Amino acid sequence: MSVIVWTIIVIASLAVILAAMLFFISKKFKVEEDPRIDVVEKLMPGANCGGCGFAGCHAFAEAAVRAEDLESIFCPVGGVATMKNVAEALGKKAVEKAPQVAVVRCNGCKEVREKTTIYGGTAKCSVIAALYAGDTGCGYGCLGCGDCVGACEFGALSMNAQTGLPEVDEAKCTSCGKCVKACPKGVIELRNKGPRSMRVFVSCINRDKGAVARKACKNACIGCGKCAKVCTHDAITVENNVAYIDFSKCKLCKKCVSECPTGAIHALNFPAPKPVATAPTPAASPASKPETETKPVEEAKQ
Amino acid sequence: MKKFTFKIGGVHPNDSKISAEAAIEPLKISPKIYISMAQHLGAPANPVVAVGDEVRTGQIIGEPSAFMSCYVHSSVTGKVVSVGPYKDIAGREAIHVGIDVSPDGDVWADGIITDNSLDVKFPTDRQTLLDKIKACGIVGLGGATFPTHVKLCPPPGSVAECLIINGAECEPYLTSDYRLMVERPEEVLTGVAIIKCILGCRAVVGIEENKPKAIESMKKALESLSEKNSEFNDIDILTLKKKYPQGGEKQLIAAVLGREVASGALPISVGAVVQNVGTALAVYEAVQKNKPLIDNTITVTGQVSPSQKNYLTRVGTPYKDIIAAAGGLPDGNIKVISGGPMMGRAVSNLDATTLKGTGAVLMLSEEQTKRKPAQACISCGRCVDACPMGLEPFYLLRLSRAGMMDALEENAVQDCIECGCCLYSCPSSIALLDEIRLAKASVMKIIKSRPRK
Amino acid sequence: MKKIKLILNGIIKENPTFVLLLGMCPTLATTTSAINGMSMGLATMAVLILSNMAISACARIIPDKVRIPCYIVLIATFVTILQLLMQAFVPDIYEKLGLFIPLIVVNCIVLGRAEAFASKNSILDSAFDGLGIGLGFTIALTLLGIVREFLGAGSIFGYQIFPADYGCIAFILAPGAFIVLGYLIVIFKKLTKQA
Amino acid sequence: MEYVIIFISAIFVNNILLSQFLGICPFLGVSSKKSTAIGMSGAVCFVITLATVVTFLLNNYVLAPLKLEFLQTISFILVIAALVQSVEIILKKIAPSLYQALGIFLPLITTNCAVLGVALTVVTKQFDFSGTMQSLNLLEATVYAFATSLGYGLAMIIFSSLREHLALANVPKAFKGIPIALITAGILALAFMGFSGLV
Amino acid sequence: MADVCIALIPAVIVSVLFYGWHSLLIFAVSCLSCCGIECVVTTYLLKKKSTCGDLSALVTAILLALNLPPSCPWWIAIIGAVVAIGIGKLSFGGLGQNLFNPAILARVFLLVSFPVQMTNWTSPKGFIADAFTGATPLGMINEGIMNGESVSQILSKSSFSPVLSLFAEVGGSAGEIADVALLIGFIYLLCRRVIKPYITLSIWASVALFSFIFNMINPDLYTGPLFNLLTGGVLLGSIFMATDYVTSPMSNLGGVIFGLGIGIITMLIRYFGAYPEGVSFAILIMNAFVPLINSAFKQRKYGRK
Amino acid sequence: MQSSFKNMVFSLGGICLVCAALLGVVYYYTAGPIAEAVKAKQDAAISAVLPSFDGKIDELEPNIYIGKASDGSVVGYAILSSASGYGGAVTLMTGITADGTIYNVQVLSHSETPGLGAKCTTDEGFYGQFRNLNSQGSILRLKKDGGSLNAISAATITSRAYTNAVNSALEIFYGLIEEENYEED
Ligand SMILES: Cc1cc2nc3c(=O)[nH]c(=O)nc-3n(C[C@H](O)[C@H](O)[C@H](O)COP(=O)(O)O)c2cc1C
Ligand SMILES: Cc1cc2nc3c(=O)[nH]c(=O)nc-3n(C[C@H](O)[C@H](O)[C@H](O)COP(=O)(O)O)c2cc1C
Ligand SMILES: Cc1cc2nc3c(=O)[nH]c(=O)nc-3n(C[C@H](O)[C@H](O)[C@H](O)COP(=O)(O)O)c2cc1C
Ligand SMILES: Cc1cc2nc3c(=O)[nH]c(=O)nc-3n(C[C@H](O)[C@H](O)[C@H](O)CO)c2cc1C
Ligand code: SF4
Ligand code: SF4
Ligand code: SF4
Ligand code: SF4
Ligand code: FES
Repeated sequence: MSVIVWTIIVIASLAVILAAMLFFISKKFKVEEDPRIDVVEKLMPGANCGGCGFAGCHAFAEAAVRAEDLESIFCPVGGVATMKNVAEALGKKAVEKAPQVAVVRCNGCKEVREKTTIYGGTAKCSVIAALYAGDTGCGYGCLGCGDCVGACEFGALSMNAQTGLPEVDEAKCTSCGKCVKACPKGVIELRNKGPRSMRVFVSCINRDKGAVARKACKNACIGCGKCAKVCTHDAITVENNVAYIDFSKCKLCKKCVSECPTGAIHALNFPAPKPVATAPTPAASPASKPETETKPVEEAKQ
Repeated sequence: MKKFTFKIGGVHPNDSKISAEAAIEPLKISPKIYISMAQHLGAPANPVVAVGDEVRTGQIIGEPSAFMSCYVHSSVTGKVVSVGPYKDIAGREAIHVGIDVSPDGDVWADGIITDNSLDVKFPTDRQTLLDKIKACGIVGLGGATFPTHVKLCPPPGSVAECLIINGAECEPYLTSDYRLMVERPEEVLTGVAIIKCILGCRAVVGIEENKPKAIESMKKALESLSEKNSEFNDIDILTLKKKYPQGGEKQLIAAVLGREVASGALPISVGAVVQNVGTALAVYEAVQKNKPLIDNTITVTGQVSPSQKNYLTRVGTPYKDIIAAAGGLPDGNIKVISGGPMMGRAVSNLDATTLKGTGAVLMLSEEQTKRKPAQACISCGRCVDACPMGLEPFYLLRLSRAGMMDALEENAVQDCIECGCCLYSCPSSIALLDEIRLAKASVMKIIKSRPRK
Repeated sequence: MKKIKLILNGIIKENPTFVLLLGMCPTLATTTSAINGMSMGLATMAVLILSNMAISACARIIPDKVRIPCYIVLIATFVTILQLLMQAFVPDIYEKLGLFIPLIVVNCIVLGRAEAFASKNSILDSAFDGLGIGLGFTIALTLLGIVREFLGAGSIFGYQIFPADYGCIAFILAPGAFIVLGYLIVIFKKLTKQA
Repeated sequence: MEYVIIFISAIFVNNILLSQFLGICPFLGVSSKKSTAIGMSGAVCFVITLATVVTFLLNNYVLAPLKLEFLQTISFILVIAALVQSVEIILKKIAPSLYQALGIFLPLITTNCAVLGVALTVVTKQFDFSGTMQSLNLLEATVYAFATSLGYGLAMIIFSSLREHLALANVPKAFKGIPIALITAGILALAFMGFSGLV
Repeated sequence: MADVCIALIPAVIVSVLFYGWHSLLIFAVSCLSCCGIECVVTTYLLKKKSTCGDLSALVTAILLALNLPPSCPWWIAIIGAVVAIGIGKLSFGGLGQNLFNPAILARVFLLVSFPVQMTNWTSPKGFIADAFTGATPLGMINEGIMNGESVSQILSKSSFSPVLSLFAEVGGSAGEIADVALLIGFIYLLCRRVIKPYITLSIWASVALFSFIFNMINPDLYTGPLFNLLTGGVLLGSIFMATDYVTSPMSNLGGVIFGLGIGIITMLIRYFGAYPEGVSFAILIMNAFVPLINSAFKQRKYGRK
Repeated sequence: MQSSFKNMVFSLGGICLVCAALLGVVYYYTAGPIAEAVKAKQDAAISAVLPSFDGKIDELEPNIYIGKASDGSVVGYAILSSASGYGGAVTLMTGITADGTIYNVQVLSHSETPGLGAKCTTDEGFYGQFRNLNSQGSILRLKKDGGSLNAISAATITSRAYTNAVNSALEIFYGLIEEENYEED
């Protein structure tokens, strides 16, 4: 029986001694800190495992308080629930935005845009863009090396081997904007997703004069202004020989789409009027739409 | 004889100076000329002519828009037909003045002396000289087209100890500087004396050992000139080892003075000013003949080129005209390069026109330019050994691919002189420079965006 | 249904070994054979369930400032009890697992679950959470043990598959622990589509 | 000679990370940068040595005489936790710069196998000194703990430099991060086996 | 890489001549499995273009085969190939990305895993000479010293002499038997400027110096410099394996430090360790130090301190 | 829950007390079984290394046990000894019959490498050599060390340790016999 007594005595005295020691030390050596750090630390699991990459929960809390957003830090022990609490405690919530999606504003697929030079250097859009305007007559469009594809962390972009243009998988795109930053040509834009994902936009940014642009690429916007005239909502402006549709004004009437002589205006995800006319899946690329497919390859090549 | 050279890195490409024996000949003036307003390092000039204006050869058509900017002169006589965007060799737009050349030949602007007689007596007033250089729109012809009048005014507090005239012409194929030194040594040397006079220091001319004729001709000219004229004392001709990039400013300073310019500092911080041979000639013409920088020597070369030429070319001549004069583009996929094979830029637009700093039109066949498919980097260290700046190109490449800007700066990517030695030496055919150049640009942007101190 | 979810969560989504990478020391050290790995996993699971339940019961009466010390005392108590029981009734296994039984005290999983789950949930849920996470841990350790034992000694749970002479001993030794775990994580990631 | 044996054994032959598997979580967690690895190693050195001395005394002068060895686990962990926290608080006050360099790693160390593991091993560890197995005395225990933590630092720093290299390498996607780090650690452990038999 | 293969040819020829068909079988199995794994894994698992063409897998294969004892069973070579190419190279991303020398890794892995097969030095029948049986010189020394014999006693019992080892008259793994063949390869690599001599020479220097000092202290316990340079894997390791670009430091000075480390660790293991031979462990250990060496000994940058 | 000095002391103290009490109780009840387990293991080892006997085991000195038949005659001596192997101590129980023949040897604990030294418990070819071996007072040696015993392949160090431990057991045995003889004289 004495074992039990001794056990209790040892443990209890140990606890008392240690607690007293800690108490006095913490009184004597108190350091002022951002009180929020304590708040956050309390929310943490306190496992101090270092699994998050920081030196323990306290360091994590400090980092969380300092960080501008909590995207890059994560506590594997506490998981999503803890992170949500932390975000709430710090008032660092993502601002609600209208859902957006990336669109590729170039429809100069291989058939309609002739190569004028041969490029043999590093296959990166950024490298090409630093060297020259590109290997086709169009100095504005997609360079086709897929820097954007590499930048997308969600696998939402892929290069269409046939067209040589990137395609956005709308289901996967989180509108993070990485591709927009990655594209040296500014081809990709984030646009409001629109009701049921329906969108109308000009898939070209070529600022050359109409004739020059047309010569370089059969699908180019030639800045003729027909679309702007037909638009009853004042959503289209033509500047620098290229049209732009303001997605906040566009009412998705699609009048402009048929008006464009080069098929540069794309309408996505509208219900099919005739079964053949639209692409089968919402994820289909602008380039594989009828507009470009109707251009016979022969004509483009000559 | 002592041969001067730099210590870190360097490579030995085959020099291929196949156009060396072609004497300089003036190129027939093209019927239509486009003169870029962005001829030089710094801010583009402002055009001061309008469509319809008649211009004379040597007349000012662009004025400096900032401290670091230059005058631009018409290189021909004719009528302005356009002022606006025109595509350069890379297909990018810049403001050009388009001139329809009059069929009646040159009518020179006032004050320009057009005879070719040698005149070695020059005024010694520093400001007068600088004003003339500025007014004639002289820029460095060694490649960077740095406004010469700016370079020749060292910032207060720094003193020039040595003017180094860069006659290395270390890039393979190029021969324009060589021809100048062989054909017009007295004029070049007078230019050197003028610059020397402005800086008030001694001067050396560094020439690579693979140009014995140029060394000899320069030495002979110097001897005869300095006998008559005290202005030509304190000029030395040095022989440099053949090693690329001997002509790189920092390498040349290391070779000649044994000093290294600290990262981010100017050559003047070690007392050096470097000027190209062609620049010296341009200075001579500006000071003695009042002739603005409207023409320069351009080498047309390459094994596939129909002929080997050194043309005296008016600024603003379309590339296609130069190539036509040399016999036209050979068959096949030909890569046209403006400049040398190591540092030159590909010409994707043959309608583009030459600039003041254009030194060569190089034609290479597909076999010569076809890059082998890049393989994995095997960390062999060849690029490290080759880099004349002592950088670690393979590491910069890795950092750049990982997007680690801080580490790139720590590893001095901003010191890269874009010489291409790394790319040349890599056994895995990795185009290191392509991505290093991008990384350098991003890092420079970050550095510039920082508030000063 | 919720209970099953809790358990599956521990096995797949928050698998302590393959996903959270916690409790690495016993994972690597005790998996020289399938049976050792499994014993270690079960021992940890026992502590996990008990401490989860105890902490869930006490959480409401423990002030914040002494939260962690109290939890540690509770956990250490359960570990010591386990230690004593194993010594008394399964001494062979206890000897094999050695130091790593007392080290359950500092296993991040135990304290982590106490904090992240048990302190905020009911006793029953906490028990199931402990069961799930414990099972995830046990399954991972057993798997690791199976692979190492198979590659290193040619047997699985002591049942000889191919002659031990052809086994790569390195897999039973320290290097094999790291390497096999590395590859298992790759496979786990592939299977659960996390990569 | 004993001390040489202890040192070589603890640093190379029986490296705490690569052959004893203690303190692996921070080994994987905070080794992606060399600077943090160095800070962590410094803190580990300090804590392991200090904690071992205290627990060694506690065991030999309190628990052993009372025949309460079964309380080792619980009493050691309490002592270590309190000790580390006190050190952290004190350091933060009196040497903020040192705290920034080492102190921030202290909480990581409390609940880490290495400290408790070494404390528990030391009280039972026997060494083969010239043919006979002997328990350690206080000084030897201290040296052992210190050498062990040096071994921790060595492995940690090498490993972090390798991981910095790997971060730039073109590792297959599924292997990126922890898996390839584990494989690297495995190869490192394999390499360290070459030291076996040195003592 | 082709140059390295060429440089290895003399060693391969000697080994085939001395160890006969079995040696040929080992070479064939090693080459087939290394290249096969490289192809299969890159194309089907990593879904990249096959990288077999760069010959690096072949170099690894030959070096692996040269590192195996002549009589080892053929399946050992397959396991070695899996470890070298699968674990050591492709897991890291293939050529150029690996931190550790694949062939050395495989050898060490096999040595630890199959100590019996990997230390069995009975040699199969060769084409030109009769097999030499028994242990390697290093093995004999290790054994003898344990039994309390002195170095000279042990050596006098066997017919070993350093000069002989130059011409393949002693037992050892396939690549260790003919020092001259290895030296020819070294000279070829130097002439073709494939490798620089710093690493190799500093290994030789440190091995020689270390063993010289210990040999002076107690010649009965510690073998001398010439013995240590010419036996075992020092030549093979220092010429072909320590010089692998991927896993050695960049700079010349770094290379010297790397070499010194290898030499010293090799000798420590030989004199005091459990294994009779330490070159492979030494190289593997120093491989781990390469990133540290690289960051400590960088090329001097222009215009910077 | 909000912390105050009082509730902190009470809760921490309370939990400590409860836990300590719990621990004490568990220890109290397991102390017996633990001691039994240790003893059982030892007895098992002793009976495994001695010819079967129906009497009891006497502990002569720590680590030296004598198995006696019911008639009191000595069946054999079981001697605990250890030597240092590759990974630490190798501890053996060696059973020796009265005439100095080794009846059997059992490894009680070792920390040798799995697959190498650890084979000393499984490699019949190795441990079998010691069964019914009578060294007649001479020291046992491995072949490598000039004796006649085969070592476990690639684990000489372990084999040597095993042999050395058996040797020390034999040494103790002969010491005992001598003493006895002396006493008898
Ligand atoms: C922003 C800037 C300012 C410079 N200022 C001076 C200067 O004041 N004096 C000078 O001699 N050179 C100056 N330089 C010239 C450079 O040192 C160098 O000579 C020029 O970039 C041409 O070098 P390169 O042809 O080797 O590329 C300046 C360069 C830059 C980019
Ligand atoms: C890699 C490299 C090589 C160069 N080679 C030469 C050369 O051969 N000749 C030359 O005149 N300038 C060369 N330059 C340009 C010089 O660095 C320097 O800018 C020029 O000599 C300055 O004179 P400038 O202002 O008159 O052009 C080279 C520059 C670099 C970066
Ligand atoms: C990781 C490792 C574990 C080892 N384990 C043992 C062991 O358990 N027992 C042993 O005697 N030797 C062990 N050794 C030593 C070697 O196997 C050594 O070669 C051997 O003791 C002597 O070789 P031999 O038995 O073939 O003469 C080990 C070596 C290493 C590297
Ligand atoms: C000089 C030289 C030495 C090499 N040595 C080895 C070697 O020892 N082991 C090996 O697996 N590969 C070797 N290689 C081939 C190649 O570099 C190796 O497979 C890479 O380590 C794989 O990434 C060598 C290559 C060269 C050029
Ligand atoms: S959209 Fe931009 S980044 Fe993407 S492939 Fe085209 S040019 Fe490159
Ligand atoms: S990078 Fe971002 S915005 Fe672009 S496609 Fe991918 S998820 Fe969408
Ligand atoms: S281009 Fe830049 S990195 Fe490459 S060798 Fe030249 S200076 Fe060095
Ligand atoms: S030269 Fe090429 S292969 Fe060699 S280190 Fe540099 S980039 Fe890598
Ligand atoms: S389990 Fe040992 S440190 Fe985490």
